[in-house]
Amino acid sequence: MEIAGEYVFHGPREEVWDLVRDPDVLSTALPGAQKLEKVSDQEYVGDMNIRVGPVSGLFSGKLLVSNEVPPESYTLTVDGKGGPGFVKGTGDVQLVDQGDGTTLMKYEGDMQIGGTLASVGQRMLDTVSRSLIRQGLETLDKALQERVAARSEGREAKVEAPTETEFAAAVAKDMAGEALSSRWLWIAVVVVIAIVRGAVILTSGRGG
Amino acid sequence: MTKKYLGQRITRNEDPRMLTGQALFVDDVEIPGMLHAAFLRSDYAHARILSIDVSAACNRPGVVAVYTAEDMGDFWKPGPLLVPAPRGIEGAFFHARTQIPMARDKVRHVGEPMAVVIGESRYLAEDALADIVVDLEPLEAVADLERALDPDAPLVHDDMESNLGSFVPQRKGDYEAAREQADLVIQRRIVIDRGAAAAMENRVLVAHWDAKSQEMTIWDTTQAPIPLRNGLAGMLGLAEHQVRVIAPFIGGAFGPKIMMFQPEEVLLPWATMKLNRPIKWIEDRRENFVATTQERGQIHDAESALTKDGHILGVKDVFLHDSGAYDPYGLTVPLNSQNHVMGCYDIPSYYSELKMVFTNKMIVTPVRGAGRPQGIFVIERLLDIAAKELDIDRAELRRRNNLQPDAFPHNHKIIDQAFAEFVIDSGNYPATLARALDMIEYEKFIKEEQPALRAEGRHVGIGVVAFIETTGVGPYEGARVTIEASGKVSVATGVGTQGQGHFTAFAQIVADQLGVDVRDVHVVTGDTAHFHWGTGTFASRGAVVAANAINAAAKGVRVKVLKLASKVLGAPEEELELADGMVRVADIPDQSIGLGELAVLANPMRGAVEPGSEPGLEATDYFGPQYGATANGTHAMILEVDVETMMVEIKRYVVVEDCGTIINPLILEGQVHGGVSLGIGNSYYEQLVYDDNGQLLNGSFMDYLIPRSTDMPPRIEIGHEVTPSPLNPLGTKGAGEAGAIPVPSLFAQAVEDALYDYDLEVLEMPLSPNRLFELCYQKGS
Amino acid sequence: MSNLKTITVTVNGKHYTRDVEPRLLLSDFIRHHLGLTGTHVGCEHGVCGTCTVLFDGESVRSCLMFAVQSDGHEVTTVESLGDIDNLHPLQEAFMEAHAVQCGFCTSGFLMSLIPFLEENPDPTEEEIRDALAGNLCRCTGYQHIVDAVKLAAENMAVQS
Amino acid sequence: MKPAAFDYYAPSTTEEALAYLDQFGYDAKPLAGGQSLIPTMNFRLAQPSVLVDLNPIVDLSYIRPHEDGGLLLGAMTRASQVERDPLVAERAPLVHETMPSIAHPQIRNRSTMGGTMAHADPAAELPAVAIALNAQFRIRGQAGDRWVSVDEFFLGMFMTVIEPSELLVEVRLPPMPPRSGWCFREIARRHGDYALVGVAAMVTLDGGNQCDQARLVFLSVEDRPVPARRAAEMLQGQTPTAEAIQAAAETAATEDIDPGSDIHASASYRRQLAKVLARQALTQAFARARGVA
Repeated sequence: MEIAGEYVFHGPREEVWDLVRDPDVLSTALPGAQKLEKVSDQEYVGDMNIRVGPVSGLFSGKLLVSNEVPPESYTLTVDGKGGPGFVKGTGDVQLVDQGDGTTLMKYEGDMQIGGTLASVGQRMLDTVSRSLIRQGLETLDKALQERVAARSEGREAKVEAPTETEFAAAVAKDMAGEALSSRWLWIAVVVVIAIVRGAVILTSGRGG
Repeated sequence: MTKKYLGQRITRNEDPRMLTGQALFVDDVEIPGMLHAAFLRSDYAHARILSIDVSAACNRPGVVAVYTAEDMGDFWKPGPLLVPAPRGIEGAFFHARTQIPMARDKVRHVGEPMAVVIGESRYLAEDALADIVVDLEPLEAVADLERALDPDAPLVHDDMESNLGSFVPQRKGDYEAAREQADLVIQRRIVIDRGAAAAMENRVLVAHWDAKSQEMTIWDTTQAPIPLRNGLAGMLGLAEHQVRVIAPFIGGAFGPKIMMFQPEEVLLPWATMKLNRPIKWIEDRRENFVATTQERGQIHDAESALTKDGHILGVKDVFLHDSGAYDPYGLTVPLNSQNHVMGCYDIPSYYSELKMVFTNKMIVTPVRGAGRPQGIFVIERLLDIAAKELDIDRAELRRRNNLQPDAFPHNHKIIDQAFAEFVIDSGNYPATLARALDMIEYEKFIKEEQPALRAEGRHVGIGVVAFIETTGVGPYEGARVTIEASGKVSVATGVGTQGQGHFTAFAQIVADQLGVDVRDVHVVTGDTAHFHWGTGTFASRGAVVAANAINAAAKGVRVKVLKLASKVLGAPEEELELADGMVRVADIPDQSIGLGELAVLANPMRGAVEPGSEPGLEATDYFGPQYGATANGTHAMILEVDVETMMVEIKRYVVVEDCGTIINPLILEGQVHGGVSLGIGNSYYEQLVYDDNGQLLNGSFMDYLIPRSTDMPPRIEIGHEVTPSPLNPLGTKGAGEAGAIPVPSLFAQAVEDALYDYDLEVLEMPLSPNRLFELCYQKGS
Repeated sequence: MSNLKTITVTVNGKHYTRDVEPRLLLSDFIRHHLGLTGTHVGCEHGVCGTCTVLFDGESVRSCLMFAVQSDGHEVTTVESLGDIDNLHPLQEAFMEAHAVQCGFCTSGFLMSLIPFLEENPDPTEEEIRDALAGNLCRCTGYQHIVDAVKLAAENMAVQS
Repeated sequence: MKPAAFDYYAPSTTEEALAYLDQFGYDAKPLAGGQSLIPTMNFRLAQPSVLVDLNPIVDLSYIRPHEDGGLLLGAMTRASQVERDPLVAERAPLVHETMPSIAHPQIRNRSTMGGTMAHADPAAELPAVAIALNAQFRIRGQAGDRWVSVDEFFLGMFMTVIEPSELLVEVRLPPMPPRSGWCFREIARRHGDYALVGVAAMVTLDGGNQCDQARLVFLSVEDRPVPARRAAEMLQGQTPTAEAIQAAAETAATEDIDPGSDIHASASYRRQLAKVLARQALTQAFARARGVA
């Protein structure tokens, strides 16, 4: 599965760089991430209890950062495994300073999904991954803006995990004004989560 | 012999049990103390196994044992090559790489077993699967047939130089010369994708080793109980008579259940001996999609050379056949494809190259049709394209090339799946074609109805496609027929039954031979305790090979009956007749004796059985055909495409089939209906979608679409032609797979005809509305 | 097994009290705990209809219910219809029309059709096909099943 | 395919159910019809540690007329009850028309009104219909009830505004204005399958036979049911001619939705289907509003 696109972050490039390399931010911004530890500067390991509606599963994953050119670009390799299957992928991420205080992120990656996830989750894979990429990244952009605001106000940034419903609600609200045809940014961790979450869908019957 | 039952629409003997829930299926077997197995299967299509840690799983309450390949010791070995490669074809080769009981060093397809948990319930065993820790090193997988032959492609089998598992060139005449002479040469690439057999019953197995009696009983959803018994006995170091394999009622099979030894079939008998407790394994539907064999994937580069008046001078076909990760079933499927390309036509020259390719996907073995639909698709598509190019009516083009009724036996002069020259025994192809055209009112449709519909803006198309089916191959089947003291007759044969109505069709044959009521004939199939010799139910052979063996055995009993009755009744044999369960002197109805009474006399409690004779009214006989009988038929359909949505509706469906002598038209029609429904699935609904990494993307009934009642034509109208086969006394030919074979080519032709204004050429199967949309609106994508 | 719940359920008019794990599927309960093996299981994800039974008189997929949910309710399976020597008219019609091949999906069809025919004693062919659409059959291509339902409707109308 | 173990509670009142949900939080799932949840559990993709079975709560199963001419549907009302109910046929004919498209009778006999909404499958029919009908949802927590408009209810794939400690207890369908028309259409690979695309349409004409209001909602195109807002705006105040309908359908398919691709349908095929279905549904709905269909 190929994933590619771009997105504008509302903050300077260095801030975006710091944000996407900060496991604390990532784990709080993404509900279900139980831990995300920095093993080294290039490697993170984490457990995530992924939940999409009734669907849930415990995944452990590894994230490797390589080809780093701060704050311009890096390559991410992810490897996640859990009861429902596995996700494996590599992506190249590029951050472009747009000169107006925003940062353009371009991303391009290829993702392999296997196991039950792949074999019974196809009906919604595309939809869910897009939807969850959107939700996860909107939240990250918020965290970014909070950091920027906190800095200008000379206070500590508050990074608080929203509840899953708040998370979704906030995203949905933000979404209302957005042009529907635009594509959303991508960070590998988020995509792993998004896809893992997205892929776990099936159902034959109807109604809960 | 009177023909009271043969050819009649006899309702089935087995139905009351099935309809009331009293028929025994394997999962109905309950044995006290029985354990349940669950398999840990690979999520990866290709990966090296670094380690498997089962300790946590072993410690889970309710888990009795967890086994991996390591635990199997010397018992671990690759399965047998079920069908060897044909010999004597110049330039041909075949590399046997058969499936293994559990992956040891590496996994080669998603679903390959890596460990088995045996627990007190299936629920608990599945819980424990999550406790097993497998360390795998993922390898690049190869799923695409052409990619698999790239020099740098990853190797499915490390010990091979490439993924090319087999190469079989066959030639008849001189195609290149024919091509030189031709007015028209058509070249196309044709792609056919995979589908599933998807019997409603998944595979199920119960293995029970009784240490005290030293007997192994295995209930198995197999199409081949006797070979399974023989093989397992050898592997387990037991005498064949210590192993009993029972294939009770089977909930549909359609090919994959002939495969042996499936990994589970090897593991359960082994484990029951180790644990000394009965074990059941029920394949679930998700497993069925990744762990039961599949079929159909091929890519053909085909061409035909024709004269301008539409006579085929020659055909060339170079094709890749997807074998999946192993090739236990040899070349049966691709050889069938190679054979059926010549179909029912007189083709003077033919050159074909079969290349069997290993991929990191589930193993391919026959599925209802077994390579034939692909071969027929190739030739029928080439003919359709030629008809357009030459502006000759499709039906007329077929008529011009048909083998004629006086052409038989016709030798196609290549080697067939039974490794003999492919000889067609009999047939009347122009007759089935003409009848089908007549039934669907072809001329009227083309000349009157279709132009009117097109004028209304509707897209309604017609298709007519002819086909052959090689059936009833050897080596042999056997049967024992016994008249019991009750006057009822019991029949035992080795083939298994998966819904074909054997309990009735076989009973009809015996009832006619012995003059008894068809309901008084009790047939046992698929139990090795009842009959020792045989091969199995495959290749549309039950009604040919087994039925003729049964007929022969029943005749043997008839001879004994007449001999004894002649003595008892004091009348010459030629004056005796068998009817209503009695033997009577033809002119004197009072002078008679019941068969039961006669059976008692034949098995006396005192006195002596005459030297040179046997006790009882019983006979065992066998039948092995000289070569396979070839059935044929023509299908025709009218369908409408909604060009806005690309949804297709089949309006009419006509089948004219010729399977030789008909034993029971009711059952035959049922077989045809079922075959057609699978064919419709193969044409428009069913496709196993794999991604480039060998992951199956639609492994459930939600996404793998089997036709429902509302997807079938309103009625399948059936006409019969009867050209009895000269190869067996009953004159039968097989009919089990026929219904499925021509449907994809028929569907393609009718869709093209319906979409006449879209300049569409269908060179692939299956289609879908989405694919039709792409073909019509997004050309080139 | 821990966590057992005691349930009392009426199956084919007979009362059963059993201890079951909450996760036990109704289909497994019927087949393996009660031994009523006429109900078959084909997919366990609610598509094939093979496991159809009546729950308080209405057709349901028994693989999409838990046995605990049947506590205090009434379940009807194929075994409640006719027996071998005395088939229900619907079963008789299935035999007459050759609507059975391997017989695996058959119970599910019968149990879907019983309430259907009660509600629609004189169905059209189209209504019949719609009613059959929730059950998969791989053998028959459905045509003989459609014929059987028509025949059953006729015969049942004559009898009533 | 057997589900993982869970604890099971079968409360007979909503209060009791809410207490369990509050106690177990995200670990608990309410079990309504179970026709989506149980297959997910059978695949072990859902492994809730607690199930709170709502089926014994008989108080939640009802279809009642509302004094304003609309309807109140209890969350545990089965789809098959809705399908057969004459009051639904009269007051919410769009719902009545939709019901046979939902899976198969065996599923509808278990599936519930509330379960379908709360599960929020973007391919489900009734959520789209609820938007077309401007439904309202009564959500109950231990602190009391709150009403949520359908426009705010669905958040994404399987996501709604219902908190884990809350239950959807009632769906209110407002009355249909006079001179209204309705239509539900979907295209599925096979009868009863999830639709490749579906659409629910509700339109109202004014005294001059012009479109007073149109609601057109797609299912199976994104992560939630999607109202075609631009198309609706285009129709408002217009005479619903074939041309106007065609233009609205094209706008709906190209601008109002952003469909995804899967193994059954590409995004562009979905747009094509959306266009065709929108045209058909609007045509039929306007005809009904005029009383000619």
